[in-house]
Amino acid sequence: MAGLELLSDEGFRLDGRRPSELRKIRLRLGVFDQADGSAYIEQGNTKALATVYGPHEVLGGKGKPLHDKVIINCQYSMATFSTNERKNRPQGDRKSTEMSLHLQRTFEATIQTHLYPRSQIDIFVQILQADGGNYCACVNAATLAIINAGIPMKDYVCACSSGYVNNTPLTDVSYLEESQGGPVVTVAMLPKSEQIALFKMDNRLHVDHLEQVLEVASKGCKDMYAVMNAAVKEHVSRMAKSMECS
Amino acid sequence: MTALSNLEEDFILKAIEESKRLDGRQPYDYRRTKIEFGVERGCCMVHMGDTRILAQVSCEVVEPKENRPNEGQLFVNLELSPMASTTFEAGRLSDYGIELNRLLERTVKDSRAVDVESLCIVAGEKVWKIRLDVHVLNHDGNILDSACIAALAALSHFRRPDVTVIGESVTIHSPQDRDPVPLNVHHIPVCVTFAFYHKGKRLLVDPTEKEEKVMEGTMVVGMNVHRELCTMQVTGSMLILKEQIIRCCQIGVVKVSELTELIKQALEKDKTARAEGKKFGFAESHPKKSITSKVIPEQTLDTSDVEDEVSRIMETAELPEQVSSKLEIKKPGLGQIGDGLTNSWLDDGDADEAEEEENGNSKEEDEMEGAIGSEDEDEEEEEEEEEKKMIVTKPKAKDKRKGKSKAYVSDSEEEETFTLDNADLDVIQGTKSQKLSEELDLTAALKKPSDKTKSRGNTRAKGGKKKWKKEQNIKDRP
Amino acid sequence: MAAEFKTAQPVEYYKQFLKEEVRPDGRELGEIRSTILNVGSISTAHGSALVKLGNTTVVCGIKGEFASPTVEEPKKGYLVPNVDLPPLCSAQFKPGPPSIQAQVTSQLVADTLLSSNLLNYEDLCIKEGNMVWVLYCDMMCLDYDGNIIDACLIALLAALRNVRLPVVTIDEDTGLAELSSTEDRSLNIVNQFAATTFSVFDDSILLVDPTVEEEDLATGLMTVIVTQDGRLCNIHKPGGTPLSTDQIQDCIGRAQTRAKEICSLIDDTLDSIER
Amino acid sequence: MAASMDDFEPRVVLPGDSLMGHIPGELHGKMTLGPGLRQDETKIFSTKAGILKRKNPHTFWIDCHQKRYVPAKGDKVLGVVTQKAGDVFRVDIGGQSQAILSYLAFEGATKRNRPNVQVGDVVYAKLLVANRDMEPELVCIDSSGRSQGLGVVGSDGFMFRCTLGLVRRLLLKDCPMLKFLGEKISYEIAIGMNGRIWVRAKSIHTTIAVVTALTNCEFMSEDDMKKMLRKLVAAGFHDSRPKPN
Amino acid sequence: MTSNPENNSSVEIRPIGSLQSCISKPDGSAVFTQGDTSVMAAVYGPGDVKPNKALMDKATVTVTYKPKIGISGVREKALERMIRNTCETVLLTTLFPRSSVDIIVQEIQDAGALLACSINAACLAMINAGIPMKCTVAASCCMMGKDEELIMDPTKEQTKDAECVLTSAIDSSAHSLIASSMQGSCSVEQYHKLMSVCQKACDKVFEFYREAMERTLSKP
Repeated sequence: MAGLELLSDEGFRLDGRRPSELRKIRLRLGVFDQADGSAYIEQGNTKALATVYGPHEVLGGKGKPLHDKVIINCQYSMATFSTNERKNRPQGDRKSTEMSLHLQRTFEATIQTHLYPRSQIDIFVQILQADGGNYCACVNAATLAIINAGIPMKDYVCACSSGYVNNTPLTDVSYLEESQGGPVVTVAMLPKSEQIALFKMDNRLHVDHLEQVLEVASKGCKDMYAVMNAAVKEHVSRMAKSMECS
Repeated sequence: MTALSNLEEDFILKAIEESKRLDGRQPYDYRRTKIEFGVERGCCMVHMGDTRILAQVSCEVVEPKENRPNEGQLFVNLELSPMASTTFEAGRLSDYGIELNRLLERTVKDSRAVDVESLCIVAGEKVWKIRLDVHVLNHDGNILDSACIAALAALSHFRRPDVTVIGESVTIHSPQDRDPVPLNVHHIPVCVTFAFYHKGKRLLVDPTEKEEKVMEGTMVVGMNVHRELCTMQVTGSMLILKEQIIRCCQIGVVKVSELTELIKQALEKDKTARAEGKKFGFAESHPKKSITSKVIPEQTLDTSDVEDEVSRIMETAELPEQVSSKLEIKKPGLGQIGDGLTNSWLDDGDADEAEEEENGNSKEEDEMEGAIGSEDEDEEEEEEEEEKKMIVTKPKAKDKRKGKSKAYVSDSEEEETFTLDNADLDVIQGTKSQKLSEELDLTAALKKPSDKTKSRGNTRAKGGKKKWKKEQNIKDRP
Repeated sequence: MAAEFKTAQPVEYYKQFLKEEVRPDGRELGEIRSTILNVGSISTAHGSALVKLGNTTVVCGIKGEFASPTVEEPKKGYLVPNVDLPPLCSAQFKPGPPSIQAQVTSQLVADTLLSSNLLNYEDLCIKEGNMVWVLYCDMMCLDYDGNIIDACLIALLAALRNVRLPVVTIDEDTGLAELSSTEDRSLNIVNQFAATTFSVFDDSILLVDPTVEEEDLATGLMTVIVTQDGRLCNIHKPGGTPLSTDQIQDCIGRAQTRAKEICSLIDDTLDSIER
Repeated sequence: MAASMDDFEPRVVLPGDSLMGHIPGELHGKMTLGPGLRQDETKIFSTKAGILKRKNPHTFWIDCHQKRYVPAKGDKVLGVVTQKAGDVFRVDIGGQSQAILSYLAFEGATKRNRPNVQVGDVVYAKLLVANRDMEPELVCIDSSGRSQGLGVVGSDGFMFRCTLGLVRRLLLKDCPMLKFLGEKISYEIAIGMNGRIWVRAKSIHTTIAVVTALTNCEFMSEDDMKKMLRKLVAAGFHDSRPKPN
Repeated sequence: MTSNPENNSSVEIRPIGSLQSCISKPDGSAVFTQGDTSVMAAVYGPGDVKPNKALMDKATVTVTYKPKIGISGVREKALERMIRNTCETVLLTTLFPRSSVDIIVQEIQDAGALLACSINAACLAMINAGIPMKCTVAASCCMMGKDEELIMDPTKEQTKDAECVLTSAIDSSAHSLIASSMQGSCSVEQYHKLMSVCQKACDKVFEFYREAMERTLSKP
């Protein structure tokens, strides 16, 4: 455990946050013109960019068109400069492929896939700077990008991670907290219905503490939702305004 | 190919709604699970219903990674063998394969089930690399749970060679020398897979392949007997609630303790069998009663007539003929035997270099420019005549062709061989025949060998040829 | 007409010839194409040889490098054979990773080296447990017209005989190896061998030294590898038409004759440059 | 002829066995060779491991436990519709390639009145064309245009796969298995020569029981089968009102 | 630990065992054991073939050999080709044009004579799958030690000090040689001796096939 005190006696974390506090979030919708939808998010030092293309006709070798729903194609990549040591392969290694798969599953469950049979939606997510909670940042960015693209979803999908240190659950863990070997729970959730689209946990956690940690993560998701929703509303009203003006 | 029909799908779903399964199990029951060990250490086979997994642990000494100089390495590899299902391709990992690999890696490696620090031999220089190969031999659903059992059982069963370090010298003891040592397995994480149906209302433990095909999604709970969660994951395009996750964990606790007990018992059984010197290994665990199995004990072969047989063969066999083909050294570092068939490579020049070579060598000269006199040409024509005579056995007469005949064309009606004439004679540039280690001329060797040597040499490369003709019966079926 | 017949009915075409005990290229059934050997043609390699067997052309270059020996055999150096069938030698080989045939041939060459006791690997030792020679033997096919195995082995053997390794001294103080620029030594080849490949046509007729066409039509292939003194080194038959013991004995006989020829070819060719 | 019947005993043969010794000499040249037998010039060889059997003095074949189906003309098979392509359905019947089934090969189907068949439906059909060089072709009607029980199999019930040997045994006249099962449980069954069996009983529970019983009897003798069935029935897998089948 | 408890006298072969239909998915499967050496083989086919691999006049036969440790390399490719050609020789591939027969061979345990065991396992799996064959094939391994003594079906330990190890595959109809592979060297006479012992051992395997099939088919 390298002897790092993740939680001070006063109950503060290394970066000065309280256990249940999210990192500072900055986000923007519609950052690119090229894509059908795009969004950029910063959660603390984790920075992610998502772009959405589609729905369009099925292209490339990614399987045959499905007769009853849309194909969702996700690609997760990490910029070579996003980590401390240079990353040789931005994508295609086992971990990135796993991440792409998870993203795909998450959005298959939340996008109204039956509306676009025989077509395809591409979601590309790029991590520019990695500081923990990569998956969460990706999901949040992708959700915003999908909203920006105007693709109907069941609800927002918000993701948040949580950890567990000294009998205290922590919200939105950073890289430093992740790498100390403690448990990390990641949840992607539809905040209104509290349905979980993706859930994963790594490292060891006693089963009795699970509920507590899960609770904190879902609280984090809801907080995330509030922030995202506000941003979307602001974006939409700005759009509406500009339309009125024109 | 293996797609389920609508009625199968409907039936399975309806059965699940009534809490019934095709094989008569209850929703939370595992199939019959059997763990066997091979004769080798670290080799384990798991049967879970019809799903079959083989795991093998091996080790080697490697240099540690730079950022972890005092830790050994654990490499986990799960192979979806094409044996298990036609949908699995050899050599390439599908998305499904990567997902399973990562889940297994997360359960076995990231949960620190094996103590990697104890695998260090000399910090920064030599550490053990433990390799875990898991092969899926038959796919009837729930690969992950069975792979996880096989992996952990194999790791616990494995013994690595003992090592002593004195100063800088590292001695790896052979198994005869010193008993191999087991790995330090801290805890045994086991995966339990739940399949969800009917919008998450129904769940099944240990789904079969058919059940997997109709499910909405799975939840994997990796846990050890101390009720510590090691990995958890919900996948599939479905939505579930927090309560369901908690419920799965509770069921998982029970299942994990059952499975862990099973692994421990199997290890114990193997241990006592080895200690008591009884037979162990897969061959012993074949179900002997089954009519599909058959065992014949050691047999003795009667080899009394082998000698006779050998001497018969040796006697009837004709003695190999003496070396009869002509060997020729054309110039230093360039030799040739046989002249049966020339090659058409680089034959545009058709340099009769042997000719030149011979002339050249005898005259001991550096340059051989245009040294071919008319005498040679006459000789050549004679040879061609001779050659014709020699090949009368061939079905069709050879058709002489003037000029360059390129890649050997031949057909059944009109066979063309290519012969030499004036135009074919070319001159190669002078070759410096020098002492040792000189650089020899590649181009010379690549040139077409002489056709002419045929007649000049005493015998042709016909070693053992006559017999070949005689003894082969040539079929001519329509 | 004939060319069409050959393209449309290659088997029938061959049958017509073989009925007359001659092959379409004019050879008799047991006849081997002419073999040309040229050694030492590549001066950048420590040893090299070029072999032409009819049209099949293989060049073998051997480069020595330093390596640390294995823990089990601290005194032994090693040979690393590799057969390369690049796209330039035939249209049947595509660019990219080595074809299956190249891999299989490499493996056969490696096995043959192992089982023939061709040289004493301890000769390759520089400093016990620390440094040995590893000889990379790369055989590259330049023109592929069948019977690659025979050609590769001749090239390999001749190249090995041609190897001259600089004498190495190890500096006592620095522990560094120094290459002598004047002194060199050759390898002590104990045991020479040669391969003879047979193809079976139409489950009945044995042909020696098949061309690529004959290989394609063959219902079976067999390679007999024999040492100079007539001992068998390998009978490699990767499936195909079953052969009786008598047929095999015939092949062995033919291979023994061939091995003597090849060995004297190599001897004489090497002698010729060592005058 | 009758005399030569006598000394024939069904026996186990392996691929490559010459059958000259087991087939009476006078029959040579005028017999029918069934699956698993091959003639090479004058000799007859087996090509599969199985039991050499004979029906009327002229017909010989080999019975074996095979899983993979090789389409044969006239076989009734159960297939799954995998694709609608133009005027045909593609149907997976477990052979090396998919079979084709025309829209018009259903009872009462016309160009206007297309049959209601969806991808994923199970059809019970008869092989009209089956040879090694052509795609197998199915029909769901007989030569007079009647369905004769062929067509789309209803949406309930269950279809499972088994070996071809089991199918052949079940299709024997007076198959003891089906008969015995029928005495205790009432069920519907459709048996495809391609190793697929569709079963429907009154409830899901009993359907599962029938499926289990049928799959288990692959390697069982008749007595074992009866024992197993009794156990099954004792375990409560029977209808309250047994009906004659 | 790995030293083998079995002690072969020169002309004894280790116990042979088999289990057919050992896995449910493939069309045919078998485990073949010779002493502690154990190989599992599975056959799919005749089945669907990729259009680019289809042959117009016969079935495409592929063999995948899976080593137990690590991924397959050059050695495995050589083994694959050997097994493939051997199987193709005995299969009646012309009966199934434009189809594929896929054979997968998995090493379960290597205690000597691995290639022979692999070929036997593949053959038994093909028999089990009921794919039409010209005849069956059996392989055996025989070695000659330092002082010319013959050891049949040697263990891994024994092959370490072998002068020559011969593996040969024989067909059941003409008892001719289908495949052969050799390590080490021997004289021609010694070769024939090895070969003829191998043939005898193969006969035992053929007998074994028959007995195993008789047993499997004993309950019709």
